[in-house]
Amino acid sequence: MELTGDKAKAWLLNFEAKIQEHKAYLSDLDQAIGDGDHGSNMARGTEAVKVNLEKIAEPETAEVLKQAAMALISKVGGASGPLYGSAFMQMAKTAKETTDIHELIEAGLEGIKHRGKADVGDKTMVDTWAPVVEALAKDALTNEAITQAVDATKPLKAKKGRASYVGERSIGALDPGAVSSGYLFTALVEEVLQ
Amino acid sequence: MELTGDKAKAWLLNFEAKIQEHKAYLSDLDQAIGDGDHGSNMARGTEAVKVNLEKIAEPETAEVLKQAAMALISKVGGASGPLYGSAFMQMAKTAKETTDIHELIEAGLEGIKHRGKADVGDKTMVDTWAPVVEALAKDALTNEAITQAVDATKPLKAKKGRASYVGERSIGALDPGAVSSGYLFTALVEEVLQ
Amino acid sequence: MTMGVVIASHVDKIAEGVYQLIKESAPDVSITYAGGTDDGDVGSSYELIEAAINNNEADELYCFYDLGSAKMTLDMVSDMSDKPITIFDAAFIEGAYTASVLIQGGYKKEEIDAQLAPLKIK
Amino acid sequence: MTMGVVIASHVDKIAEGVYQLIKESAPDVSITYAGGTDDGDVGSSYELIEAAINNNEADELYCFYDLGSAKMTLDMVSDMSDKPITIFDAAFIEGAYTASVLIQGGYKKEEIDAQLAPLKIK
Ligand SMILES: Nc1ncnc2c1ncn2[C@@H]1O[C@H](COP(=O)(O)OP(=O)(O)O)[C@@H](O)[C@H]1O
Ligand SMILES: Nc1ncnc2c1ncn2[C@@H]1O[C@H](COP(=O)(O)OP(=O)(O)O)[C@@H](O)[C@H]1O
Ligand SMILES: [Mg+2]
Ligand SMILES: [Mg+2]
Ligand SMILES: [Mg+2]
Ligand SMILES: [Mg+2]
Repeated sequence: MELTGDKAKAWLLNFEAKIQEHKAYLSDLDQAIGDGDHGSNMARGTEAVKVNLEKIAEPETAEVLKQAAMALISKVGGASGPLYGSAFMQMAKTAKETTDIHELIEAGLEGIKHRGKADVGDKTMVDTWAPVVEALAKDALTNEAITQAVDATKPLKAKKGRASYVGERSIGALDPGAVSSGYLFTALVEEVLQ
Repeated sequence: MELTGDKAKAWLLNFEAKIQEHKAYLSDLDQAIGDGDHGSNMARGTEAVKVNLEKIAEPETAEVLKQAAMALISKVGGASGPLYGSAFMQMAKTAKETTDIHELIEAGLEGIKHRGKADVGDKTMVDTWAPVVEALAKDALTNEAITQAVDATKPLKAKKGRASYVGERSIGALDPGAVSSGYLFTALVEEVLQ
Repeated sequence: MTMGVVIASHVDKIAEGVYQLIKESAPDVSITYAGGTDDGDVGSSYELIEAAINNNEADELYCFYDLGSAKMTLDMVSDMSDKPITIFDAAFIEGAYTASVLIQGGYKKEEIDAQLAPLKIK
Repeated sequence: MTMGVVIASHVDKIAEGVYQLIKESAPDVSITYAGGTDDGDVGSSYELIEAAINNNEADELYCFYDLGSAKMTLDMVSDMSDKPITIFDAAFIEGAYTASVLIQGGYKKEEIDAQLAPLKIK
């Protein structure tokens, strides 16, 4: 499946809407095991993405992804800023070679891993991205698969980011970045894959 | 030799005058191996000592020493505050038992060591106080002995306080706290021992 | 026994800022702070540190400091105080953050001490 | 090759305060800082950290950060910058103070790195 410029833009605007809708929930999740700002961070960041994208009249995939990266890098303010920012920056670079969705999201995952040094099982957004990449490889990304990946962060003990400070006490809580990544991929299913 | 209340007061007022006179020099010494505030710290502290002592009409040794301690503890603002403060507090306590100068200064040295955990040779004020205590034990405290102790801090490498950060580079410099302690004991010679 | 955190810095802005940083992740922990001299200069103040210790609502206090002379002042205040006070020679901000978050998480003293041990650098 | 220090904190007051603390003992070292988000909230800002790196007059930079997300932002800026930049996983204030004082003292890179090694806690 190809990610055209128009679809990329629709995807990210849908993501923005979902983040705004669940802003308080994301911050509540972050309050439990972090500092309680993931919702407002992502709301600020995706709002800036929206502003950047609305300026683009004829969207081109790499440019859309790059504008999203720049907005997230400069406006999020938390760890999720450089992480999502690196993901979209890698996707933008890759989009110059291919617009295949699986390859793009895989590049995004590499960007996150490069920046945050987290692995699968560390209870971070990587735990959403990695199974999504696998599902996309088999052309089998569904909302159920996404929910399953997100929920699977619950029993994990956080090993990266602020949640790692609470150690054992992070067990049983959803990872906020995994949840916001879930919205990103639900938006992808809605705007691009369906 | 006994430290009467009047002599104690005269001693500390003389010390204050010496500190004010050499304020800039003490700060310069501290700029070389520390943060450049020892002169202003001690000036502020001894100024407060003076204010406290001037309120005492009939000086009593323990009370004079205690007032000095309180002023130094609350007004110096640098490491020398708790150090000189602990010295005078120990002296004030000891003065309830004896006003023998050797025993008082020895108690002061113990106060400094308890607070700062420094030993002889660490390039601190202890390197002035320790030889002074020895000289007092032999009733042989002179200005020469004081100068010799102070100067002997030059070749040492700082192991405590801010100067310890510059390590090797502290070698060759006088320790500011050793120098200010030198003034304290020169004032003692002038007002009490002579 | 509730546990609280005391922050002692040489600079008023650092103390306030560390408080701000930590409160976000430990909103229910009693955290008090003292920074700089009475006049707002760089240094430490017996009165301000004493007030931070007295005003802390917890039964038992974990204290963190930036440089050695704030430790000596903490020591003096601690000698005069009845509260159980532990002064940690840990990385200042990282130690205070770790302790606060763990107290917020309801961890026991032994567990907190174990987490702080690798942060000891002074 | 002159060496400079960059301070990156999650809080503007902490960054300013650390600068104030360090400048007293390292008046001749180029020290720049960035704290908080663009809006002055707790967090980190790419623009502010980039500016702190660009505005530092030294040829080679030693960077210190308080919590991990400031490190990631430093990392990103460093990827984009031509200056030689080392990000130290050292105790934040203690590491920045040590490095600055040693640079002020004219120590060489190897000696400074050796002094910073025991402060590594992240
Ligand atoms: N090193 C890391 N690698 C991958 N993801 C991380 C890492 N650190 C944090 N995260 C993600 O970032 C989320 C928190 O983001 P946010 O609250 O915006 O930042 P902050 O923790 O700086 O306040 C976490 O829930 C986690 O998913
Ligand atoms: N641990 C210590 N034990 C004894 N003396 C010390 C110690 N630390 C510092 N000093 C003394 O304090 C002096 C510095 O005092 P000052 O400049 O007023 O404080 P600060 O270093 O906090 O700025 C040093 O020159 C040294 O003599
Ligand atoms: Mg957060
Ligand atoms: Mg945050
Ligand atoms: Mg000083
Ligand atoms: Mg000082």
